[in-house]
Amino acid sequence: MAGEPRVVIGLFNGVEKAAQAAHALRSLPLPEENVTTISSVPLPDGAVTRDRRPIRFPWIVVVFWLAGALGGLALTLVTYQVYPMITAGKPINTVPPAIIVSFEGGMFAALIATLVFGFRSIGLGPFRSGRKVFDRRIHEGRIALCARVDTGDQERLAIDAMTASGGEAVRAEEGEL
Amino acid sequence: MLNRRGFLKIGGATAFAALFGGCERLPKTLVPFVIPPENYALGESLWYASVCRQCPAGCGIVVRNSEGRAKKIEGNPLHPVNRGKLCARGQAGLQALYHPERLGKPLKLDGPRGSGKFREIPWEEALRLLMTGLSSVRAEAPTALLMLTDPMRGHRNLVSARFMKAFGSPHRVAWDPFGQDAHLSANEAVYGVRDLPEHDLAGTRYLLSFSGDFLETGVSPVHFGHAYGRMRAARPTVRGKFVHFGPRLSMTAASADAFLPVAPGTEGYAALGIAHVMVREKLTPAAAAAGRLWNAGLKEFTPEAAGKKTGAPAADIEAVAREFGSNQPGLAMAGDAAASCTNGVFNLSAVGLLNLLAGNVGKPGGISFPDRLAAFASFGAEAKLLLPAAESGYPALRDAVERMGKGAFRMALLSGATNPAFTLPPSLKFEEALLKVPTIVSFASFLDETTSLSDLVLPTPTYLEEWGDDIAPAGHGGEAITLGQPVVAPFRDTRSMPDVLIAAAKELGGPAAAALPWGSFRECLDKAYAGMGIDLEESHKNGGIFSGKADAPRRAPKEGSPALPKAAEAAFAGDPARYPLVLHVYPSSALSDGRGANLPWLQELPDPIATAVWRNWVEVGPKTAAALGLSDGDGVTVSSPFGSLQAFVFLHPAIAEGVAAMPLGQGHSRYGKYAADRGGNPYALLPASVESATKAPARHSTRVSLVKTRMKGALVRTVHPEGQWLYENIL
Amino acid sequence: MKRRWAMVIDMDLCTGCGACVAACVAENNTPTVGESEAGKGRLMQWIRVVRYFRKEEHDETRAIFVATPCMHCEKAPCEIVCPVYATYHDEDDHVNAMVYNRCIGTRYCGNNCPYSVRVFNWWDYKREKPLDEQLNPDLTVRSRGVMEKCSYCIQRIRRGKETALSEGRPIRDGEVLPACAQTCPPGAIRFGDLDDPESAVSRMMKDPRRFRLMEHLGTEPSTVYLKKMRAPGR
Amino acid sequence: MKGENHLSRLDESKLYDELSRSNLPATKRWYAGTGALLLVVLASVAAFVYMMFTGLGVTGLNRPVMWGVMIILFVFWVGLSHSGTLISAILRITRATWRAPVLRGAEAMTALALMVGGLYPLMHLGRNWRFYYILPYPSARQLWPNFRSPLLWDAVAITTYLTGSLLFLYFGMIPDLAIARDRAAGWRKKLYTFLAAGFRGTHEEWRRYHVASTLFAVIIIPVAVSVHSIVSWDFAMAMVPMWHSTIFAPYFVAGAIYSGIAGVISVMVILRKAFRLEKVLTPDHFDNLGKLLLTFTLVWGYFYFSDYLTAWYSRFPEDWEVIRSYSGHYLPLFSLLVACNFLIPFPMLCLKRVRQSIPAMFAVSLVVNVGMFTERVLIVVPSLARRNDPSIWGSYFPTWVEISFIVGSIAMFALIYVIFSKLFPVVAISDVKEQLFHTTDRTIGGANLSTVVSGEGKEEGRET
Repeated sequence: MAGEPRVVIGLFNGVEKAAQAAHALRSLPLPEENVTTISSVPLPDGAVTRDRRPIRFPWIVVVFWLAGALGGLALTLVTYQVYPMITAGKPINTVPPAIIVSFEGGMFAALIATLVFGFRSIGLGPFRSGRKVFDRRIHEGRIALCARVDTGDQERLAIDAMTASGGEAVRAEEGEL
Repeated sequence: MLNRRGFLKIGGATAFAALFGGCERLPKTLVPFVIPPENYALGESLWYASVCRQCPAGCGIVVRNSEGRAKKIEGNPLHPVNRGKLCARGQAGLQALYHPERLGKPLKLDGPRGSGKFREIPWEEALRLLMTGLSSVRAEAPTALLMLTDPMRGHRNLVSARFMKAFGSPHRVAWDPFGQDAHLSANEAVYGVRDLPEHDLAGTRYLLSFSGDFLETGVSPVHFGHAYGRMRAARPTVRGKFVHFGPRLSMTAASADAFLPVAPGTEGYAALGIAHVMVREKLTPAAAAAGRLWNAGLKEFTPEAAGKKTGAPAADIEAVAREFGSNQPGLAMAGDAAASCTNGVFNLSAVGLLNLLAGNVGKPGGISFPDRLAAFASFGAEAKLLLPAAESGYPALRDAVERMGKGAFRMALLSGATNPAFTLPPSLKFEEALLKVPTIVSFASFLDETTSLSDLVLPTPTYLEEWGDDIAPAGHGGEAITLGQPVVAPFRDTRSMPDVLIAAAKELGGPAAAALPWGSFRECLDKAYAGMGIDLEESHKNGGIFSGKADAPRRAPKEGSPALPKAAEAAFAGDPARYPLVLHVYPSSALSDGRGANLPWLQELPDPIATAVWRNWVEVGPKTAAALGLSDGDGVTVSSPFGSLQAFVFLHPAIAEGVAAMPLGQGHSRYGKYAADRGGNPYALLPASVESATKAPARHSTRVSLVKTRMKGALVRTVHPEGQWLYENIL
Repeated sequence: MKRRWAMVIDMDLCTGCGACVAACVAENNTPTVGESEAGKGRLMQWIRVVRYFRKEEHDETRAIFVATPCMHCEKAPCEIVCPVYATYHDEDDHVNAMVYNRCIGTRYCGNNCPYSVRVFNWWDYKREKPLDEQLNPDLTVRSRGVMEKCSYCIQRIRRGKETALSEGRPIRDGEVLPACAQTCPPGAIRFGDLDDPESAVSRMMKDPRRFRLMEHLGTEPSTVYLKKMRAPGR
Repeated sequence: MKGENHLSRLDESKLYDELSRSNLPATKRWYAGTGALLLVVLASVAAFVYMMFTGLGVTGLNRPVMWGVMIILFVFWVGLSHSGTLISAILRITRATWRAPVLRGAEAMTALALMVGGLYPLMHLGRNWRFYYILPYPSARQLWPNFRSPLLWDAVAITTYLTGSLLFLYFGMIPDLAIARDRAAGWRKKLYTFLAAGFRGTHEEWRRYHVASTLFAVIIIPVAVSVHSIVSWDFAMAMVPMWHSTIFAPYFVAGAIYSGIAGVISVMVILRKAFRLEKVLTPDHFDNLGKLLLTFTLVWGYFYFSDYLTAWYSRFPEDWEVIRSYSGHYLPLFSLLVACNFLIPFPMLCLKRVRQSIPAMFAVSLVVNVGMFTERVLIVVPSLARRNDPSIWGSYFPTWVEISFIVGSIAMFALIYVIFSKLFPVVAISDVKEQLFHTTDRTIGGANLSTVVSGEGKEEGRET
């Protein structure tokens, strides 16, 4: 089945059942990064699935924080050279105000960066790509277990494993994790 | 794929960016608008020299005229009286020129007599009314014409005098609430010269002032202010000492090295106390004359007696006398508060005696009597008219009021800023008497209490729009004639009083036309000064004819024989039980006798001592206030046997006990928006009593009582009552 | 051509007459505010003659007059706090210049001035016709919402500079005077260039009586005072 | 069932309905309330426009006291906004177990109070139609802002803090928006879909979401502290007596948190009453908030006393005059301050009975905020009224225009809070769920307790 990626999704009533199903899927064997859960409550890492991918966007936020700080410093110190003011020899570009403004600038850039790169790393808003699989019933307290399958028989094996572990409404859909 | 529209959009954007970014020259420096760039030329303006008539001091001024509008008044540097300086009232002359309530057209009464309701009429009709009045009076009874003005001098006075003489009426009254009658008669008694002296303040080493507020009002505030500055700092090694005796710490007293509070009317005793010590310590050059004086009664006026009488500590009187005696040339001056008591002449003679004893008459740094008449010999008999008349004209005015009461006058010509309806004591009933005169004509620029009683008002230009000349009463030691000229084109359709009189005389014909043979007042001036052999154009440019050399101080005839003045007690109306405090009224430094009350700048000028604006107040000492249960800022009713008013209390820390002081000038009822309801009028509290010898008005002659009353609002003061004691905080 | 303008006020000569206040109001288009506004503490006069009382020996109360124009401090506390550079130190005149059309009225400079010499246009003060004929064309009439203060009569300084420039000579001492110094009857207010050693102001600077208001605050005012003296003896 | 987490006991959708009762369609009563608030706000806006066109003379400001109610309101509302971020950020980072229901209300209060507070520096300008002179853009007018002036630090700090608190609020709401998106219909669904930006709740999303929100919390705390120190530096930089002191920055931050906590308590009480959240906002929460308030009563009292002590002891003439005016002209205000900020709250908050009772806590929080408003008045007005030059001392009393600003600011805050609570859930539902998910019952001996799971999962979990 080339072309559209397919995902098997099943609803489980408790964390324990979901954990057994995940264990079963892993022993198919399905690679760990193909299995994930959708829940209305953040599950501790390793309770059902484990997220191996490293989270790097905080470092980008630090870079932006630095850029913001330099921007603030430039705003206070550099502009006076470009845009000279006559102040009878009085010092205009004094350092402490520059520190304050650069601190605020840095923080401003960090906040914006956190939002943007937070969205990027979660894959929200403008960074959302492709049709994501979802089931509205997670809001009634159920946990949805999803597994991306490549071949048809992997799909059948996954469906059987999930129904065996007590999954409800187990089905395969087109979309991504 | 880029379609045509997309290409055009992008192309346009980049072009605009290039335009915006590239070619704008980077601003080298930011030039603020306060200092416009070099090539922005300031407008040129012309400066015209003239004379200031805001008060009788007669300082020379130069007025900046930019695009035909007067912008700034400054002192005329060439003028000997004020040497380029000018007081606050002089600066405020501009507001009189451009005052919203200035009269633009002649006004005819349009309501019951004395109601002050007028309607505007053209000049022809006004002059016709004037002429019918004048000619009918001239025909039936020429002596039934009264001219009541403020003291005039120079050719303005000459024209009025000739008009009245030619008309045939002797009744020409000049009223000045702050006349110098007591000074004149005292000088005559002590020095033998009936004239105002020249005080060489700048040259003296020790100045004794008895209630003389010469720095704020008095004869010539700017001249004395400038001289005071030179007395203190002009001589490198000498700093003149200044001791002030007076009922309250006035602005002048604040500049003194020592202020000794004395009860009002007892300045004479303090002076005699000092004279006693000087004679006893043999500090007087003329020992023989001093001996005669000692036996003639000076020995009773010991400092202790003077101390008991005045309230000043005897030791201080003794110390001051010793210092005055040993620091010659000294100078003793007395002011209005000493002169306007019932024993005014005694006070001033006692002060004059000090100068005689110290031997400073006719010496630099002392007192001298210039021969003012000498400069005007060429004007012959009428030279006297040109000189400043120092009398208050009170006796003549009282007599005129009686005559008016009896209906002796058929027509009255009123003019001048002294506003008798406001400044006369109510018991004279001036308003009732005036309204008995059938036709009243006023020459005025503003409607004030007196002008609003008239039937016909002829608007006159302010002093900045008319020709004129003036001789200052003090400060030039010799012949200095100030020439006034219009600094702007006349701002309203007005005619000056001399011009009207000249035109009226021509129409009356006969002796009147002969007396005033000129086409206009300017022609009269040009003819008068043409004969003086000077370039009139140049003089007008300089602002006057200044001989440049003040003649040497002249000796006085009676120097040799100092006589002890007859001691007299100041009398105060009202029994002390009901009216515990003595009332001391003084001209306020901004509004003087009340003429400045309609100028906003002067109303908003904080008073030097009370720092109050826009309202008057009553000053009481801390002990007296405590006794009466008053605190700072309370509202009180000030009542004397003759009237009462409401005012706020100003707790004055340095005022003689048992004295309530009030500034004059506020309390107008019909003087325009800026002067209306600014507090009560202290003139209304005063009795009609007179100074015993000269019959001049005795303002310090009544007692008052203060009763706490609830009043709306508060006295607005620019210095915080609690903060005024914390001078150290700003050091 | 650099100048450092300074003003010396000799408190021994100052009689407190207020002529300087009237002259300043006439020269600088200062509005009059009326009694109720003055009662609220909103007088607009740029120079104020403050009368302090002081108890001295012989428990005599003396009055001291302190004419307080703008001090034109070298290290002006009002310059650093203005967010829009509406007030700044002028380069060639060393006066604290006030640019009215930049001011947005935060009034921080007014708060930061220890001498409280800055006044604020709380209203659009209208001058009743024809009083507005008297307005001085050399400087602006300020609208509401703008701070203003004594500018050492900067327009007179400019006029003096221009005449000196056109006649090709340096400015003579005493030729350029603000309105208050020009009209002060006892000559208590002196004005001149500190850089010119022979000027009267430089000489008076060396007078032992010299002191500055609130010198401990370190603002280095250019307006200097000479102490009021007291003659010996009684 | 031992070991069962509390969340599984509840029906989650019923829990959602209960907690998002504020999002129900607007009733007539709601429109009436909002209309009334809108009227009051419009009245104060009208007063402002009147002031703008006639000039600042309509206020009570005068020469010595050039700053008045508008600056006091600015400091008050920015102070009130501080606690929101600080409480929610600190509680989030320190994982306080009782934080969940308080978070959203506090964060919302931050952003909205800041919006109200941020208006006043612009309103108090003499020529507010020229406020853009402050912005650093190259213009033909050859203007450039002077960055040495604390007012510009204000401008920069408040923009940063406003964006920060809005983002923090928005980011915290994303999971709730996701739930709301799936349950709402019509225009709300379109709104929430757009705002939730596709959040589903996969395990990766939750982990990254958790990292990002912690990062936000970490960044917003220094920003909050910096904003109120900069607000204090508006005063501390001036040479005004009793302003120019080094303790102003921490003192203002302490005061801000103090007034903010009181604000949070008041808002929480109102929300609890309005949306019947008794089950979620239990007296225990108010007990904890009360303890927090008690600590900050002491912190504030400590800072105030040390500021007063140094000035009183040194007897520096200028400062001494201001202190003297506290016991003189400003005695009523000063006694109100001491009473409302210390004498009333301190003893009352020590009693558990008071901290547990909701009406008492509401009363204490209002008293504290009145006290803090008076404290700002006592910082701004006496120092300006009793300046260095004693001759120019004056006094200040607000006029009707300024009173309308005070009332207007409260109405404005209430209005935007009401609108916010109508649009978005005022209780952080996903946080509450997470909280319930982490709490299980446990019996230790005879005691039956509820415990909360903490920390990340260990690596070697048992393989079921």
